[in-house]
Amino acid sequence: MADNPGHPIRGLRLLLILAMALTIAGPAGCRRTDGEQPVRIGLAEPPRTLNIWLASDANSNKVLSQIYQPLYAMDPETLEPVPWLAAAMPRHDPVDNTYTVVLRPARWSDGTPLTATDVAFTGHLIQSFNIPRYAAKWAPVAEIEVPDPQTVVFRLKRPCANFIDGALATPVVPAHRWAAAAEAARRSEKPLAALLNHPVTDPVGCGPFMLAGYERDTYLHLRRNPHFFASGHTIAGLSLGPHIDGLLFKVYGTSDVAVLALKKGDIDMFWWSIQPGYLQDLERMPAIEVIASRRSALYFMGFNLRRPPFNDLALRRAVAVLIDKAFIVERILQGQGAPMTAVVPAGNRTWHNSAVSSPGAGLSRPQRIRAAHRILHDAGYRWQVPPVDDGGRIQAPTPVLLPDGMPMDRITILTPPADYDPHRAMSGMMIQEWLADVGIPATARPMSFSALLATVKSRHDFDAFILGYGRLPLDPDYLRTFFHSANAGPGGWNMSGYRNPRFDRLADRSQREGDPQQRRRIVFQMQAILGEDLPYIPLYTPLLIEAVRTDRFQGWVPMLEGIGNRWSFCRLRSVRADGDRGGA
Amino acid sequence: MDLLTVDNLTVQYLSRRGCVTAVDRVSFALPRGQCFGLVGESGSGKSTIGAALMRLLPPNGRMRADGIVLDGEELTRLGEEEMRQRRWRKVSMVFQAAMNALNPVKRVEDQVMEAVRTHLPELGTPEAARQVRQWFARVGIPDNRRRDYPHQYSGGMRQRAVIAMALSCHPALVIADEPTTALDVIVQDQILSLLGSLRRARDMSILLISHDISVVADVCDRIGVLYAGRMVESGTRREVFEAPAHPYTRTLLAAHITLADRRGTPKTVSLPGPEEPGAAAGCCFRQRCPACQPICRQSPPWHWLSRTHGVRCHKGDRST
Amino acid sequence: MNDAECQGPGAYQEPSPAAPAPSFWRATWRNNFRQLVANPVGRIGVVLLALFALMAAASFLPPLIHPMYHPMTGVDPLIAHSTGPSWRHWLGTDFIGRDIFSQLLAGSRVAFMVGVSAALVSILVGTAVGMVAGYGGRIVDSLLMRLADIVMVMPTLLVVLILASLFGRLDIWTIVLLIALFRWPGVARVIRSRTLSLKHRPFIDAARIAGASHGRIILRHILPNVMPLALLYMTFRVTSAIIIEAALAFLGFGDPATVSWGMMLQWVWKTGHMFQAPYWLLPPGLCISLLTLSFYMIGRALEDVIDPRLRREEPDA
Amino acid sequence: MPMGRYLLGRVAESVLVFFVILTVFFFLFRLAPGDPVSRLVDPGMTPEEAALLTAQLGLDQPAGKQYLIFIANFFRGHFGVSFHYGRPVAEIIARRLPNTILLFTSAVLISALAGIRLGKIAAWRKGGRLDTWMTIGALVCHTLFLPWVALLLIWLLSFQVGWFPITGMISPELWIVGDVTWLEKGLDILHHLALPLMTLFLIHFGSYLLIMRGSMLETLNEDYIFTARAKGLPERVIRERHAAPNAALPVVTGVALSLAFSINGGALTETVFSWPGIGRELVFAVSNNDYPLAMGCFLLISAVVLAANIVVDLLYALLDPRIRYG
Amino acid sequence: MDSSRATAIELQGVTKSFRTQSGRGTVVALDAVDLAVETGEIFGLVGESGSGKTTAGRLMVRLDRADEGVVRVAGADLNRLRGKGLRDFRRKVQMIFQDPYQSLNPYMSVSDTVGEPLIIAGELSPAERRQKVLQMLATVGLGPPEAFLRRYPHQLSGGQRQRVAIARAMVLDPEIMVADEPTSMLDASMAVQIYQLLASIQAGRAMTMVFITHSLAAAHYLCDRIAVIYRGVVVECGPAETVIFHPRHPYTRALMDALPRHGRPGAQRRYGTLRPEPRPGRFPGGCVFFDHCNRADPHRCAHRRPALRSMGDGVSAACFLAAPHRSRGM
Repeated sequence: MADNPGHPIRGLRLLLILAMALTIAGPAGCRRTDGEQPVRIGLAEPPRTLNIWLASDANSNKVLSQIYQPLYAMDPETLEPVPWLAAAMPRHDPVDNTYTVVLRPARWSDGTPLTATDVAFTGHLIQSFNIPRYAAKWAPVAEIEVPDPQTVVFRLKRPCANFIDGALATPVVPAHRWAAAAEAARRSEKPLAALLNHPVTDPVGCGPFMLAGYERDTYLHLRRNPHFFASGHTIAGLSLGPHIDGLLFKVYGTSDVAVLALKKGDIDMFWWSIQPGYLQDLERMPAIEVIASRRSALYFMGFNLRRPPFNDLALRRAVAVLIDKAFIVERILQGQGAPMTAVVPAGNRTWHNSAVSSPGAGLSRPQRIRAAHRILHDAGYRWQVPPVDDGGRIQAPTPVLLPDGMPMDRITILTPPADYDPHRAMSGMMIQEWLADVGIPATARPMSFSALLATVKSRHDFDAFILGYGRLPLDPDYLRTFFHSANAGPGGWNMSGYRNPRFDRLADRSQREGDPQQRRRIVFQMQAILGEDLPYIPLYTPLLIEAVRTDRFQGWVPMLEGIGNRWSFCRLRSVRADGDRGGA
Repeated sequence: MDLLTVDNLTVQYLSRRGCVTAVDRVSFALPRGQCFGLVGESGSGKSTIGAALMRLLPPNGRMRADGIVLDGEELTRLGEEEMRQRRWRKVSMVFQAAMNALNPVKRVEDQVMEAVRTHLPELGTPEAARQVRQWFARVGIPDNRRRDYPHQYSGGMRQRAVIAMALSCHPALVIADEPTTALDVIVQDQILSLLGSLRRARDMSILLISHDISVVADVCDRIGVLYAGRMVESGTRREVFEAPAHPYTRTLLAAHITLADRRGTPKTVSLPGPEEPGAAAGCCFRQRCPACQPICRQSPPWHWLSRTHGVRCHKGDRST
Repeated sequence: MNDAECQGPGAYQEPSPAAPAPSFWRATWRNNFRQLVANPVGRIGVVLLALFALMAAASFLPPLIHPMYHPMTGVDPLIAHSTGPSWRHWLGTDFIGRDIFSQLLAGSRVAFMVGVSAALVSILVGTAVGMVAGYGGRIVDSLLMRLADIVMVMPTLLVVLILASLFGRLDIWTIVLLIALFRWPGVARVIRSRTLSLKHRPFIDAARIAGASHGRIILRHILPNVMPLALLYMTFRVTSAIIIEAALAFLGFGDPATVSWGMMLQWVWKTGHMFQAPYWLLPPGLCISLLTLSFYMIGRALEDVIDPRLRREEPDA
Repeated sequence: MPMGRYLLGRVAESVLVFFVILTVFFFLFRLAPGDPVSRLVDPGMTPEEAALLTAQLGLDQPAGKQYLIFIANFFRGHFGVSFHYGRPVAEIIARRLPNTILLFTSAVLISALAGIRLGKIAAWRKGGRLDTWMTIGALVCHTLFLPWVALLLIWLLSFQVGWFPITGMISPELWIVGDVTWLEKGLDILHHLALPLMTLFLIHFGSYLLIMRGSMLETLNEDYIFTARAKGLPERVIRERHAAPNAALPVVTGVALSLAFSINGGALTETVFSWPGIGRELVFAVSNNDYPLAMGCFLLISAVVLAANIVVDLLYALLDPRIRYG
Repeated sequence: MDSSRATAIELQGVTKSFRTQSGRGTVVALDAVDLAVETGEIFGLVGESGSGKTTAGRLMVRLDRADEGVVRVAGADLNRLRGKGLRDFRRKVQMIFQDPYQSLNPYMSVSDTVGEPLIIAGELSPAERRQKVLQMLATVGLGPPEAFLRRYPHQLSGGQRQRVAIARAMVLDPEIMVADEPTSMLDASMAVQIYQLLASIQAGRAMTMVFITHSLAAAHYLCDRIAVIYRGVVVECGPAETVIFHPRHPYTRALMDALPRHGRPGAQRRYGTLRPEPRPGRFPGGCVFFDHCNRADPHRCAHRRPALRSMGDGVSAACFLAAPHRSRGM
């Protein structure tokens, strides 16, 4: 059975040749072009759509916010609205409750001029189709008038404290591009669905960039918009460009791969929060700068106040004392965040009430157990073997008995699944263990996100849950949304079923209060009430860690919610071609 | 002049439990043009002899022989490649399970053709094809069935095809290993007469291996009886059938039922005797032998009873 | 050439009537095990498996030594980030200061648990369905086999993924059950074809003639004959169950309350330690490969022991 | 003719199986707890808006009616609209499908060819050192944990050595330039293909090797191989012409049967390598609760597996005369 | 033969066909077969492989059911048998199979195998059962029986296995026994022993026995009467001695011609009824032997199928050309 000994290798040789051929093919792929030098940005997922009305996801917004522009934008420093498409702050007439906005001279990226009609069209479109996420903001608007092509007048039905932050921060779309689509959608069976699903391949906006190419769902290329209205202007104290050729968005399926790409220099920025594990390594690299930004985010544990056992404030307090926010931040978030005290995040400097504090802050584990024991004991909870013995020593308790003497049923803490957010899933696990220290029988149970929402929001069949809002608006109107008793019904955002008439009154006032100072006082008061009643225990606000390469482009503008903002892209400059390209 | 002489052929199989001797010092000679029958029950090592002559033992088989001379050539000294060239050209085989002896995914004619093209390359394709066609005609396979696949043939036709294949390179010796075992009586009769007539026409020698003594009796000139890997008796057909010298041969003959037998007629068949381990030493048949004696604990020598008739038994000289 | 011929005289040893035959099953088992370890592939497999079994058994120890060695909740009070191997933590700690070695040990326990129980369930279902389909024939057969087809064309991992995302609450036993429920058709097919061939074997006819009921035939006559095959398939199913669970956990659809190797990898991955902490990344991945390898090797070797002519299973995972 | 009828029967059967899967999954998606629009909902959205959206997506209808609508649309070639992308599912799949086909076919082909070739040799030298090492090597490859290996390969070959691009399917830097030839684009895709291909190859080829080896060993025990030896055919002829074709038959079936499993691996590979294919889309759709898209991808995969099984039946008949003329 | 003896097995117009393996066609295994086996005799069913003889045997023990016709065994109509009737029938009729390597469950010990019918019948206590099993083992010549109880088939030789199979069949003392080629897998010396064992068992219990074989010699050795079956049709039937030494049907004659002459070539006369080449074409309506028959009349035999006719001497044959009068050959 002798055989040619070289034989088995022959099959491998073929493969080897193939492999080599593919390697050699490399240089073609790596060929750098001298022409355009876009800023290459890594995305974790492909943008969902180019249709602005469907674009509720972060990635579409990252792209579309460079194209469609609002009347007012947020100042990176003060976080106050500054005129953007508008020439100045609106003229408010409190008597007939109108706002008058004058537009800057601006052109759409196809060259046609932006007029007041476009703004009115956008408003009408939102109102007539009830476009989600925008319709509520535009609800107070009774009438939109266009006295001349550069002026828009909004007549409101009632006073509205956040009109500028809400409706006037809506991106404006060109009427000449959308009229036909809107008309077609209106005639269809399901107008809203038709509008949302209207395919947009060539979005026309008046932002700093415009779409140049969108291939195979692996990249998206934006080129500088020659008609950009703010080129050479100074807004919010920043002189604007853009000084770069364009933006090239590349999609990386997993963040570790994207980080590798960043390290290798395949991208200039990874527009996604970077896991703390990478930081040490990235910070060592000279060409990479790590930027940590605060976020307007709320991660919290919520209770079901509609039923026992969490309808008892004492129990909620005890839980709040037991939860070691510092542990969560330091261990689970690995230090990339801050423990949260009030419901409004600390990063929201205007509205955050720093006087609200966490129960049990700074306590050690035994101290927490003792404190929780005391609270529970005072409220009538009993144990056969208490967590703290008479001598004050900690011991393993028996399950807690309710004040009526009945043993406590096992409670469930619902969390999102680990694939969605490992931090929250793991926090749930830890809280489960902490509650066990005082004999509260809790189980953390991850649940698919939609099932979780359906349970806590519609069916109200739960004990406690851990959720979070990664991108809260700056305007604190959400306090009313989350805790007003009117929203406690099925499907409403008051998932805890929190009912406090005093809070309701304050919330209603805050919505109408036109005086910022006055409104601030009300909002602070609301936060204090929530800190007492604890329908939610705010857990933490994570930091947003972003990393950019500094060897090709510089000039990132830090801001709440990270450096990926319109100011950054209007101010970035190429490092090498700084001089000659700057003026172009 | 004998076409084939086998001298003290021993075959052993290595297995995990040790070494098993399948064929133990077997010698015989096959005159040119004759048919030699090897008879034995299952386990007697008869098929192993066939495979050993082709030098196609399984990987764990080891053979040893003082000499295997085929057509004047010592086979044991040939290298692997030389032996490969001798196979089929000098010695070919007709197999027991014709069903599986043909490759199911190749046309029958191609399989015969393959043998011819390998061993008679000088013929050229058209001539080889012509000869193959002739062979099909000779074994009685209709022309339109040549291009069929094996599974489309009946058992008899497959055996005919295998015979055509075995003879296609004009070998001097054909080893027929149980060629009719799976076949019905009528087909068996046809195949045996076909083999016989082709042998006479081509002056071939046949080594017929069978467990069925009546098949061997029909076809063979000489017969060798195997038991437990040893040749216990050999001689011409007449000698073996009419004057069996070894008790095993007699048992074998007696056990064979013929039309002469009836339920009433007593058939003396030896039952297995007391089982005794360590049977390797001494006469291999001793435990079943009706006439076992103390001397049988020693290995019996080979007695020649006539020029052609020999027996391996202590009583060999007296039993005639 | 038939087997009997190859064996030659002396291969068949008449057992001595005086000595009682040793227990058939024990003798078979011992003999098979010897054959198994005689094969180099089988030997490596057995050694590896023994190693992992040892790890699984040892997984109960670390939490007893110190609470910080609890694989899920024990954190080193002094360490709040991932660190490399040290005397205190042989394989280092993960991002919140848990001991990776204890996690690895616990992971091997989970892997055994998942693999063996999922395989057991799928083999039970598969064998039952296969035997009933093969023996029942006609409509029963068609129905069961169409069902098997339906389940078979679905990629298990993706189906479980979909179900996990739909229903969310997947604890480890649900995962085990799901894996088992989608991995039986292959077994059922093989057992069915084996049953079909057995069904026409005369000993089944003999049992029918003896008056045996269908239940008796299936349980007493067919089952013992398909058992070795089922056992063999179990080793393959163990590997696929382990791999699917690991992949599921890796993608974040596992049971977060269970420390499995896939979950460990997911922690490495999701916390951004993929390429920073080889002491954390390599062990679980290697363990997944080696444990499945050991089962696979044993299966391969068993295949030769049980019946070399068995149709080989399509390797999967 | 009987072959044709048989084929027709198989197709009918597969269509039936397909519709059972479709129905089961349709209702599974509808029965699942949770509201599919919840992902589309953010705090800025009022309950009224959410209800409107639900109605616009057709999710307010009873499940039975939705099913009928779905089936009716299905026959008209509408497979629903993705919640996430807002585009017809068919359009999205049609865009991803070629990528998956490219990756998958090349991976299966290359690994099958290599596996068959090496398996043949391993079996031929059964028991030898080459065989032992090849078998162990194949087993090791086969049991590697795919995502783990994929990431290690990226780290090693793309990041450290730099032979291959990190992930993705194309280099956008190249494609946004106007004057790039098709050849360059093709090479660019091939260059990106190399690493995922290598991963899939590692995982698959071992299994093909093992199947082929087993099948070949079985074949080598057949009587006709003994016949071929007795015929004095050269060993190479015996191996290549007699043993290998027969042994390759079960491998073909093995490939089809393992297709469903390979797709598991394919999805993982596509996910890790950001390869814009069906598998990644499915995983993505699943984690985004994009039911129509997940369902579309899943049905497509089921259909492919079913079709592959039929193709294999045909292929088998083509290769094995016992079936062709049986 | 004494015509007054009761009929133990009766087949009337029995037809049975099977699907081919590929499932695309059917093969007729038995075609309108009439047979009668008398109580207490050994009846031989002789035929080539595929002739339908095994099918006939399986119908008699109700392993299969006839497509058409009546099978009556031990007074029961097998087509209508179910429930208790079937259970009773199972006790009365047993079968011995061809291949002892296949007919014993490899995972059951000898005592389990032999004792299983007793367990199913459910009459004896375990101790009695053991006694009965031991007794049966002794009867079939497996001694000492205790030594075999705990053995498994792979520890037995072929002859021993067949004895175990016979013991299992005999353990319920059946009235009727069907033996399907019980020796075809055994060496000749074993075969004779099995024949003798069967003959002695039959004689001792006055059992009816159907002996299925492909060997005329074995049939002649063991049987009182035989039927020759060819392609699913009984071509000749009668006392063994007469059928074998004075065959009427051309097929039976061809069989006789083909018998090995055991070292005496030309010792027996050849009938020469077999055509060297089969007739081309298909003759579905004609005599089953027509295409191979050297004597056939192309007009009659090709289109009509001859029925079994009495030829005298208790023999009947299905041939137009067979002559009843000249009973001593052609």
